[in-house]
This record gives sequence, C-alpha cells and structure tokens, in this order.
Amino acid sequence: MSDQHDHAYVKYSSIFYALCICTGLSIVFDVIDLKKQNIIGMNGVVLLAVLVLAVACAKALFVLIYFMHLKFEGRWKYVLLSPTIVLAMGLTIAITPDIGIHYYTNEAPQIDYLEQARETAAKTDALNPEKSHVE
Amino acid sequence: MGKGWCLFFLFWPVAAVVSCAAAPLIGWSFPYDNAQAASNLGIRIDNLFYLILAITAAVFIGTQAVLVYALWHGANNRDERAHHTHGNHKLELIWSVIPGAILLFLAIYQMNLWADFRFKNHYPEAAVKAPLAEVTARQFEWRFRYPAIGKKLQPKPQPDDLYTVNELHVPFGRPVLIQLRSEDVQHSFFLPALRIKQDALPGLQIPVWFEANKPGVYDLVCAELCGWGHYKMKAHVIVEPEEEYQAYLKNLTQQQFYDGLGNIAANENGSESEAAEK
Amino acid sequence: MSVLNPSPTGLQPITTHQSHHGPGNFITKYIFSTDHKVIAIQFLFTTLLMMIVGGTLALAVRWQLAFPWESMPIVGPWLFPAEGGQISPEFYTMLFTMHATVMIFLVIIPILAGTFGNYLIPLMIGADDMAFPKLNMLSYWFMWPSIACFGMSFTFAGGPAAGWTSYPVLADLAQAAPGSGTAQTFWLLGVTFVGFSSMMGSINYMTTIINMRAPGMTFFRMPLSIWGLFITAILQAFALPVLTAGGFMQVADRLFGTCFFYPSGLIINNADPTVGGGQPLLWQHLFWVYSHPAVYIMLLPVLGMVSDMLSCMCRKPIFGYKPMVFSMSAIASLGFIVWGHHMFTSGMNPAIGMAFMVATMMIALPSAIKTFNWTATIWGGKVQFNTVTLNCIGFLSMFVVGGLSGIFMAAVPVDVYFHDTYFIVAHFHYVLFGATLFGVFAAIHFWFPKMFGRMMNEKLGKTHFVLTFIGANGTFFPMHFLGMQGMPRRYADPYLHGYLEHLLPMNQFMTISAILMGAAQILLFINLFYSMFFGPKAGRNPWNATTLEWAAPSPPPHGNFDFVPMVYHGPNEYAVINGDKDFLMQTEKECQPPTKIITTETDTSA
Amino acid sequence: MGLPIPHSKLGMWLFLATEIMFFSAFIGAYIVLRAGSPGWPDDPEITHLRVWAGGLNTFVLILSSYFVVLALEGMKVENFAKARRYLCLTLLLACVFLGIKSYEYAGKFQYDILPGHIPETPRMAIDKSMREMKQVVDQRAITLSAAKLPEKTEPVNPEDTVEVAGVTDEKTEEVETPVEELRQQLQAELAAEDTPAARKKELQTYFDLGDKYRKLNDRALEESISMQEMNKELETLKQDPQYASLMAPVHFLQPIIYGNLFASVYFLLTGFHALHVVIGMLLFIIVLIQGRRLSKKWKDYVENIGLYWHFVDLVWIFLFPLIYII
Ligand code: HEA
Ligand code: HEA
Ligand code: CUA
Ligand SMILES: [Cu+2]
Repeated sequence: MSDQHDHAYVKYSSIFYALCICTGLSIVFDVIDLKKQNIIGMNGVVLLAVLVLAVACAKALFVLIYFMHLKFEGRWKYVLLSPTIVLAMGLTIAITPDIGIHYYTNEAPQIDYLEQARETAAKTDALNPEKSHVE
Repeated sequence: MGKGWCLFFLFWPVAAVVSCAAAPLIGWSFPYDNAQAASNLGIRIDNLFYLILAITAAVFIGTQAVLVYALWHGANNRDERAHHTHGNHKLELIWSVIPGAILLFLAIYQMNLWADFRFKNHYPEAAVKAPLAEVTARQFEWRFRYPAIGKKLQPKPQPDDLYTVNELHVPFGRPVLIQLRSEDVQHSFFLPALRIKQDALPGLQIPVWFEANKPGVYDLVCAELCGWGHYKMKAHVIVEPEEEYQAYLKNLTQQQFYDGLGNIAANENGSESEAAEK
Repeated sequence: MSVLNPSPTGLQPITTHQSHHGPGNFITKYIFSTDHKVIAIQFLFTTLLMMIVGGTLALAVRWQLAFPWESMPIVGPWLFPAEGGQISPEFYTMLFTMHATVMIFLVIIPILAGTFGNYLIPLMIGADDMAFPKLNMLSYWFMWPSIACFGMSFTFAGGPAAGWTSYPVLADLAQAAPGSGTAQTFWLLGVTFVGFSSMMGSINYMTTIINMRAPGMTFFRMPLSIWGLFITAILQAFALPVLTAGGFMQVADRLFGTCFFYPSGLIINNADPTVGGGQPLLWQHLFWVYSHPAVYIMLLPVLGMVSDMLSCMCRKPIFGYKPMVFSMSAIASLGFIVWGHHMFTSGMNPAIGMAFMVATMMIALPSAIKTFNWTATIWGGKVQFNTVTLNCIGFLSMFVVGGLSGIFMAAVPVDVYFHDTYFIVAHFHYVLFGATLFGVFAAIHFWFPKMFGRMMNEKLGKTHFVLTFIGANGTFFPMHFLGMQGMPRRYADPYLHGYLEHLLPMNQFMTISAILMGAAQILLFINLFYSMFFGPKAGRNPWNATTLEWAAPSPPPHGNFDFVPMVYHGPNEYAVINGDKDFLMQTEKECQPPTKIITTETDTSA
Repeated sequence: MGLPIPHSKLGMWLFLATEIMFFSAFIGAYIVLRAGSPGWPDDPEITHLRVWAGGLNTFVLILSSYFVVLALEGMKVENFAKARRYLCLTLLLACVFLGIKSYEYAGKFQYDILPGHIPETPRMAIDKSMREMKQVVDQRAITLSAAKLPEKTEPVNPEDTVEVAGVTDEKTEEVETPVEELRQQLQAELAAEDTPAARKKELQTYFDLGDKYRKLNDRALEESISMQEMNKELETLKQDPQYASLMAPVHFLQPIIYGNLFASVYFLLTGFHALHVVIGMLLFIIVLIQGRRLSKKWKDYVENIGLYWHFVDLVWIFLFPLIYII
C-alpha cells in the first residue's frame, strides 16, 4: 500500500469533505423540522430518523472503509465485523418488543402526567394563544 | 478393577430412575391432593411435564445404558489397540436428526398451551370482561382490591372498592382474571396448586387468568426474590363455590363500610387500614 | 513410562532461547510474572482458594435449610452474637448471593479461562507465550480488586441482597433492601472488575489462537480444548460488554440518581415515591444477554478438555472431530439467542417468549451430538480407569442429567411452574457442579504432571472422586423433588408454608450429603499439595498423549518448547494401526515401523 | 500461522468489536427506552440541547479523525515531524471537543437538567421551586446570624447522619439548625436600636424575601398558582437587584415528562463517549511525549490508536443524530 499512498492522500481529503457534507445534511434535516410534517404518509419522526440514521451509516461506512483502512484488509474483516453488527442490531431488535413496546398495560405515572399536560395546554391555549412550553 | 467402576456408574442411574419412579408413591411429586393440579390448565401443564419426563427418561436410561456398556467393554478390551475410527457420517446424521425431530416436536407441541396461558387474545372472554380483583404485591404481603359488588374493576382505586390482605377468595368453575401489579420491587405470584406463576413487575399491570376446578385453600407464595422477607410473603387463595364467594364479598362490604352505627356506608371511602385484617 | 524422543522426526532443537529474556528475579518470576504458565498457576490457586470460600458459604446455606433458625455451629455465636448465633434472613440472602457470585465469577469462569486457558493455549498451539503477556498479567491482577470489592460488599451492613442476578428494583434502590446500600454497589463494582479481567483474557486468547499457531497447526488440527477455549473467548468478548454496560447503568442508578431500571411512583419501604421512568425488564435483558452465554462460557472449555481427555484415556481418536467443533460453534451461536428462557414468567412479551423457547429447545441438539460422540469415543476403546477417566465419566453422566432437566425448563408452560423453584437449583448445580467441576477435576489431574512435573496420587484421587460423586448426587438430585413439590428458591425458611412443611427431612439429608461432599474436597487439596512436592516424577508425556504440550518438558521452561514445534496432523491420533506405539504425536510426521525399538531418552531438559 | 497483520492490530480490532457491543448496549437501551416512553421530550427549548453544538462537535471529531490519518501517513513515510504535528492537532481538537462538551454540560447544570432532579409535572416543579427558595431563605438566615455569632454555625455533627452499621438505614434524627430560632434572634436584632444601618438593610432584605417566600408557598400549597405564574414571580424576584444574588440558586423549572430518564440517557451516552475521548487523549500524549525519539517502532502504535480514535469518532457519528436530532 505504501507505493500508492500519494493517491490515498488525495482521497483522504475528499473523504473528509464528504463527511462534512453529510454532517451538514443531517443538520439541514433538523432545521427543516421534519418532525411536525407528515410527508408521503410517513410519521415525521420516523422519516427523520430514517434519514439521519441513513446519513450516519454512510458516514460510518466512510470512516470504516477509508480512515480505518478496511478497504485494504483481508477477508477477516467480514468474519469479525458481520457477526458483531448482527449481534449489536439483534440486541436492540430483540428487546424492542419488551421495552420499546408494552404488551401489558403500562402503569407509568408519566402517562397520567401527559394527560394532565394536554388538558392544561388545551386550557391555556384557549385562554391565550401564545405558545406554552408544556409538552 | 474396571468392572467395579462400571458397576459404580451403573448404580447411580439405577438409583436415580428408581427414586423417580417411586417419587409419586411416596409423595415426592406435585403438591396437594394426589399431585393433581387444581385447574384445567394446570392439568395440561402436568401432562406436558409427564410427556417430557417420558422422553427424557428414555434418553437418560438409553445414554446411561450405552455408556455403561461401552465402559464395560472398554474395561475388558484385550486387544492391543483400540478400534481406530474418526467418526461415521451416517451415525452423526442419525443422532442429529432424531433428537432434532423430538425437540422440534416438543417445541411445537407446547405452543398452544403457552398461547392459552399468556397470549391476551387467547384469554377467556368472560374473564377479561370482568376482572376479579387487582393484586398488588408489596414487601412483604399481598394486597387484593375487589370492585364493589355489581361493579367493574377500574384501573384506579375507587372509593367503594373492597380490600383484603393476604387472602384472596376465588369462585371455582369459571375463569377469573386478576390484574397483577407491584407497589415496590419485583415479586412473583406463585400458586403451586394451579401451576400459575407470573412476576409482578413494577410499572406494568399484568393480567393473569386462571380457572380453579376444585374448592380448597391453597398457598400463595412469592417466587421472585424481593428482599429479606421474601420467604414470608405468605398468603392463601381460597377457592369456593360461587354462592359462598358472593356471600364472602357481601360480608366484606359490611365489615368495611360499617360506620359503627349499624349502617353500611357503601359509598364512603373505605380506608385501607380498616380493611387490613392482619 | 515411555518418554517421547523429541528429535526423530526432524524437530530442530532450540539451543538458545531466542527472543526470550530470562525470567528475572523472584518478583517478576512468581508474582508479577508475564509467563502464561505462572499466571495460570496463580489463577489455579486463587480460584481453588475461592472455591473453599464459596463452598463454605454453600454449607452455611445448607445449614439454614436443614436446621432453620438454629445457631450455626462454631461460627454462629461469633458472627451473630445478637441473634444468638442464628442466621438472619438478610444474612441468608447474602449467603446465597455471595455463594453464587464467588462460585461463578471467582471460581468457575477464572479457573476455566484463567487457569486452563492460560496454561493450555500457548502450549497446545505451539506458541512460546500469549500475544500480550503484560495484558495477561493484568488480567490476573484485576481479579484482586474484584475480590476486594466482593469482600467489601460481604462485610458491609447487610451484604448484597439481590441474588447473583441482581434484579432491579431490589438491587437498584438502596431503600429496597434495608442495609445493603453500599454493599450492592461494591458488588456491582466487583462484577465490573472481573469483567475487565475476563475481557483482557479473552482478547488475548483470541489473538493468540488466531495469530500464533505453530506451522502446520491449521484450525482443524487444533485440539478440541483449544476450540472450546477459543469459542469461549469469542462468547466472552461479545457478551460481556453488554453486562458491563448494564452494570454501569445500575451503578449510575445507585450513585448518580439516574433511573434506567425503575419506574416512577414506587413506594418502597415507606419512602417517598420514586421519580424515575426506566424499566426493570431492561436489566433482565441486559443481564441475561451476558449471563446465558456465560453459562456456556462455564461449560465449553470443559466440553473441549473432556473430549481430549476421554480420547486419550480410551486410546481412541475422538469420534467425529468436526461435528464436535461444529456443535460447539452451534452452542455458542445459539447461546446468544436463548437468553429469554430465564424470563419466561417475568412479564416479557409472550410471543418472543415462544421464539426463545424454540431456540432453547434447539440448543439441546448440539449438546446431544456431543454426548453421543463422547459415548461413541468410549465405545470400542481401551478404557483406562484412572482418576481422569472417572471424573470424565462423572462429568458425562451428570451433564446428561443437568441437560435433560434443562429440557423441562425450556418448555415454557412447565417452566411457569418450575421457574424459581429448586428444580432450577438442581438443574444448574448438575451442569455447574456436576459437569463443569467434574471436568475441572479431571483436567487438574490430567495436566498436573505438565504443570508441576509430578504425578498426582491415584488412590487419593479416586477416593475424592467417589465421595464427591456420591455427595453431589445426594445433595443435588433430591432438589428435583423439592422443585416438583413447589419449593421456591432463595427462601430462608420454606417450612413456613403449609405445603412445604414436610420437606425438612429431605433437606437435612441433602445437607449431610453436602457436608460429605465438602469434606471430600479436603482430599483434593491434600492430594494437590502432597503431589506437588512428593509425587513421582512425570516425564514429558506420562499419558502417552498426542497434543503439542506433551512434547515439551514438564514443567515447560520459559518459552515453552526446546524445539521448534511443527504440526503434521490432527490432535487425537490414537490407536494408529501400524506404529510402534498406539499414538502419534502432532509433532511426528509418521509412525515408526513397529519393529524398530525406540531408544527412550530420559527427559532431556529437566 | 495466522493473519498477515500484527498481533497488536488484531487485538485492537477485537477490542473494537467488544466496544461496539458495549456501546450498542447503551444505544440500544436508549432506543428502546425512548420508544417505550410516550411523550419523550424532544423539544430543544425544553431539553436545552443545542444542535449546533453537537454539529460542531461532529465536525471537530471528523477533522481530528482526518488528522490522525494524516499522522499515520507521516509515520509510514517516516516523516515523524509531520506525524507529530498532526497528532498535536488531533490532541488539540480533542480538547476543543471536550470544551464544547463541557459548555453543554454547564448549560444542563444551569437549568438543573440532571438525572433525579427534574420535575415531571407542574406541581412537582412548583414544589421544587419552593424547596429551593426555602433553602435560599434558610441559608440566608444562617449566614446572617453567622456574621454575628460565628460559633452558632458549627456544622452538624457528621456522625449523627452517618449510616449506622447493622440493621437498618434509618438515620438518627438529623440535628437541624433551628432556623426558626435564628429568625427570632434576627428579628430582635432588627428591632434593636444599636444595629448599624447597613446591617439593618441586610436584615430587612432577608425578612422581605422570607415574606415573599411564605406568600408564594401558601399559594403553592393552596394550588392556586400555576407554574407560569410561579416562574413569573420568581423572574421578578430575580430581576430585582436586591434579591438577584440571593436568588441565583433558584432555577426556572420546566416540568419535563420523562425528563429524568432523558437526562440519565443523555449523560450516560455522552459521558461514556467523553471518557473514551479522554482515554484517546492519554494515548496520544504517550506518543507525543516521545518527542524526537519517535521512530519507526511506533508506527503500529500510531495505527492502533488511530483505529481507536476513528472508533470514538464513529460512536459520535451515531450519537449525534440519535440524541440531538431525532
Ligand atoms: C454450565 C451451565 C449451564 C448449562 C450448560 C445449561 C444448559 C441448559 N440450560 Fe440452564 N441454567 C444454568 C446453567 C446452565 N444451563 C443456570 C446457572 C441457570 C439459573 C440461573 C439463575 O436463575 O440463577 C439456568 C437456568 C436455565 C433456565 C431458566 C429456568 C428458570 O429460571 O425458569 C432454562 C430454561 O430454559 C435452562 C435451560 C437450559 C437448557 C435447555 C440447556 C441445554 O444446553 C442443555 C442441553 C443438554 C442436554 C439436553 C443433555 C444431553 C443431550 C442428550 C442426551 C440428547 C437427547 C436429549 C433429548 C432428545 C431431549 N437453564
Ligand atoms: C459453579 C457454581 C456453583 C457451585 C460449584 C455450587 C456448589 C454448591 N452449591 Fe450452589 N449455587 C450456585 C452456583 C454453584 N453452587 C448458584 C449460581 C446459585 C444461585 C444463587 C442465587 O439464587 O442467586 C446457587 C445456589 C445454591 C443453593 C440455593 C440457595 C437458595 O436458593 O436458597 C444451594 C442450596 O442448597 C446451594 C448449595 C450448593 C452446595 C451444597 C454446593 C457444593 O457443591 C459446594 C461444595 C464445595 C465445598 C464445600 C468447597 C470445598 C471446601 C473445603 C475444602 C473446605 C472445607 C470443607 C468443609 C468446611 C466441610 N447453592
Ligand atoms: Cu415478594 Cu418475594
Ligand atoms: Cu440460560
């Protein structure tokens, strides 16, 4: 690899620019505030999550492939990294049905708080149409 | 020398099998009343248990017999050298496929039972419509909250609810549902007689249904470590005919809302402390 | 005893110790040593010491169960003068918590990975040491902070009071378990430290096995012990970080007011309602994501070592080498997706409960393959009934019992009844004590000559085996019946409940067996120390075994081999047809014709 | 036999795999906890998360990653001066990262967005404000009388509050400084003729504040004050130059539903990431203190810490959208 490092040098800077652009992109997604909108029938938050996580994955791939030289490594990289990634994602997915979603009745008092907050928000909105901080 | 050891290794599985076979006769089996579960679901669980027991007993006897036989031969092997082999694909295949099939069968066979027990859409409708009581576990006692007679159990305590501690009355012959919750740490609602166990998880309200088919007084214990007094969360579930159960509720209402003047103040707030019997 | 002549097949002897600085002074040689063999022996003695501690705690547990609320003999009046020497319920909780903690985190895991991993990996793959010797040393020395932390939690008021599973909310909030405030935190720190220790070990083992095998030692020529240890290291590397993460979260909950594991509004011990938002189930998931693979971490090295030992003692190649490797890999990979079987009744989503049940059923399959392969290895062999073999057979029959009881619990509806009863306790003592410890006993007897250059005493060894085997079955088999009768575990006084009253005699019988078993361990210690100094000298290869370590001197010098190890074939070439002897070492290219009488040299190096 | 890479690099990659599992446990826990908590706070006005700060930090880390690569290039061509230069820059950027991070943390502390401190309903917020204000008033009483009678303010005997070893956690009754008593003394002092005017003024301020507190507290107890009103009252008090310095420890509180869990997760994730940054900095310092002795021998080392540093960057790449944006 050392014979082509000049070539690689150029590449590193372009990778760097690509990463910066990606970062800018995710900030743009935040600024245009997708959360409140409902585009193509998708919940805004979900759409936002998909978009920014896709950008993050792209960035991660750039870093992995070029900065961490995975492009130049042998096949062991697959042996090591694919099970890791499967396990890492699998862990999250496997605990989602229990913690991310509640099969049984969720008794958290926060649900009551939320209800109360909605009520007061409705009340204050009726009184003065200013934006209130209550969620 | 070797033969002695073979006998030693023969002795122990024989002892194990004999004690298992004798167990039901000398009462080392499921608790209460001839080891019979007091609910239909429990009986189904027992049957599954016996099925697995039969399979595992066969496997156990088989493996131990072959082991001892192989040892016996190995001890007496007069050849200069052992038999040289690195394995046998056909054999490997056979002894992967057969146990695999048995295990897969077991896995599929029990799915229905599990679904009936825990899947909410399999719960008996009658029970879901009118939950019997709310069971609150706390360090170190069980608290029960029944709705007032003729009313429905509400998620939040109502002024006319009935309360008891460490004694749950249940009618038999119809499926009932309790809402299980915990006030502090994790506990587990364990009714050995009915083969029911469900953890009470802080932050969740878990519906548990069961149908007792025999009247009696059964122990209710806690099966999840909940502190130093874990062992003494002693309570009883009293399974009785419907009329007795209704009478009990009436009696409870009277006790709880007796205002000291001979009146039943059914709609005033029934304080918990008054209801606490112990 | 025939001694292998290391040179006939063109092994080049190493004349100078290349690249090896000598062992140095006493401190660098025996205390802060970076030599994997010394570290292994340090691990061995530390863990055996801890076994005495853990076992004594178990006997105290048994005392309370057999003679509830009676004054403990000897130590009681001294420990609890206030209670008249009797065990208080808090103390009982602490006893079994610490018993399990010590046995699992300070005995079984370190004795397998630390002792045998360290000792065998470089020797069996023909390396001169571990890839990172300093890291290796650190991994041993990280045991001590953890022992210190466990010790602290032990002496602190109340002790850790949440079982070895440390379930929140009980473990999470100081007010939940009176008196155990600081103790539980120390307990968690202790677990974190053993975590670091295992972590360093496992990265080291993986690197060593992947990168430092001797020429010719392909993956499928590695002895099964190495496979077991390798897969264990992988399991550890992937599972342990999850527990470490969970442990940090619980420590944060306890110390910094975070609320990952408890919801709002709990009124615990009459304190103010909690302000939280987390969920207790999250901990259970994180914990079992590690701790289920951990039970296989506690088993796989033994599976490997028993395969090698059985094959050697039956003078037969292991039956189905590749199926053995594949089934170990299958156990490991399935081991990652069955953790939910500990949570069937915990209020988890029943649909994933079902998925976990199927996976758990399937994990019995590779174990079945292994069991049958071992039996087939014995079949037609020339069985040598020495201590090693006896312990291996003991392992085999106990493992089958423990595994089969696992099948009952894997069946969800049955587990609904058995969960947290003594049936579980029976199951895991059969696999942990019955399988793992018997495997460890066998391995100690087998590799002792290599470690110390002397043989262990057979008579003592056999007596130890017989007493332990009888004691263990007498203690743990009746637990199945207790479980069937619905006796919950972690009960200081089960007899309080009407349906359990009549179980006292059975418990007393078990306690007597346990004391017998404990006493039997004294024989093991006598044997170890006696043989270390007075046992008959062992040559390089006392068992006529084939793997690389037996070609090295006993005990191997710093740098391990006095020749350049080269590997020509698989690890278990016994019963070779036309050799002068019935085994072929991995370093030997081919057998000598049977007619030629080999001149045996005496040990060249010692 | 083995892979054609050095042991150290293989070891580093294996270590990184374990690190991936470590962080995925944290991140996974965050994702599922968040999904399971209806009404998770995501309004930056409430959580005081600054996207620009996170974005800037992302940029800083990316730049530092880039520099590490350049440093490694330098090592490869044995241009050690270049390597040192870029490693220095990386170290600097790491400091910048931590600087921005501490700025953010300071903001959290300012608004008291700390795990276990956050009120989740308006009532809790009001109660907490009142608690904080009471503390301010009481503290003032103590300091005022301390100025007069220093021996009165001996700290509470620490042994009284120490957990008594053994049976229970119950603290022996806390020996509180009897504030009420102090108050009466101060009252007398105010009424006394010979008190200097400056002192009198101080005392007067204290009593005024005390009255304000009691009034507010009464309204809070009657539940006749809304949180907005309460915050407005507090704001006027804070604006008042008389009380401004006294009122500093009282926070404007916003009830945040699931705020405590949010803060827990936020500090856990960013805290462990920051810890990794600090470890990375130590690793860089080890190279840099070699100074001119840096040689070919260190190439593997630089490569490995480079890998580590890229991993730290990678974690942040995921944390940034997960925490700041979604
Ligand atoms: C070394 C440790 C070890 C090992 C190897 C195992 C192996 C297995 N375990 Fe065990 N287990 C523990 C240690 C271990 N376990 C511990 C410590 C606990 C309790 C933790 C706690 O709560 O404190 C526990 C708890 C536990 C539970 C939870 C119970 C509960 O709390 O409710 C379950 C449930 O499924 C289970 C199942 C199994 C199964 C299916 C296997 C299988 O891998 C077994 C496979 C082996 C065989 C089946 C035998 C050989 C096979 C044959 C002879 C072939 C033919 C067989 C058939 C066709 C049936 N175990
Ligand atoms: C590797 C793991 C391991 C091992 C080896 C053992 C070994 C033993 N265990 Fe353990 N046990 C666990 C792991 C283990 N256990 C776990 C994980 C739990 C669950 C805890 C929980 O619920 O959280 C548990 C729980 C547990 C219980 C249940 C407690 C309860 O739920 O209330 C019991 C009860 O009988 C018990 C008994 C024993 C006994 C008698 C031994 C014996 O085999 C010990 C024999 C060994 C010795 C005695 C050591 C040798 C001693 C000497 C040489 C010194 C001199 C000897 C004398 C003084 C006689 N154990
Ligand atoms: Cu409640 Cu155990
Ligand atoms: Cu398990």
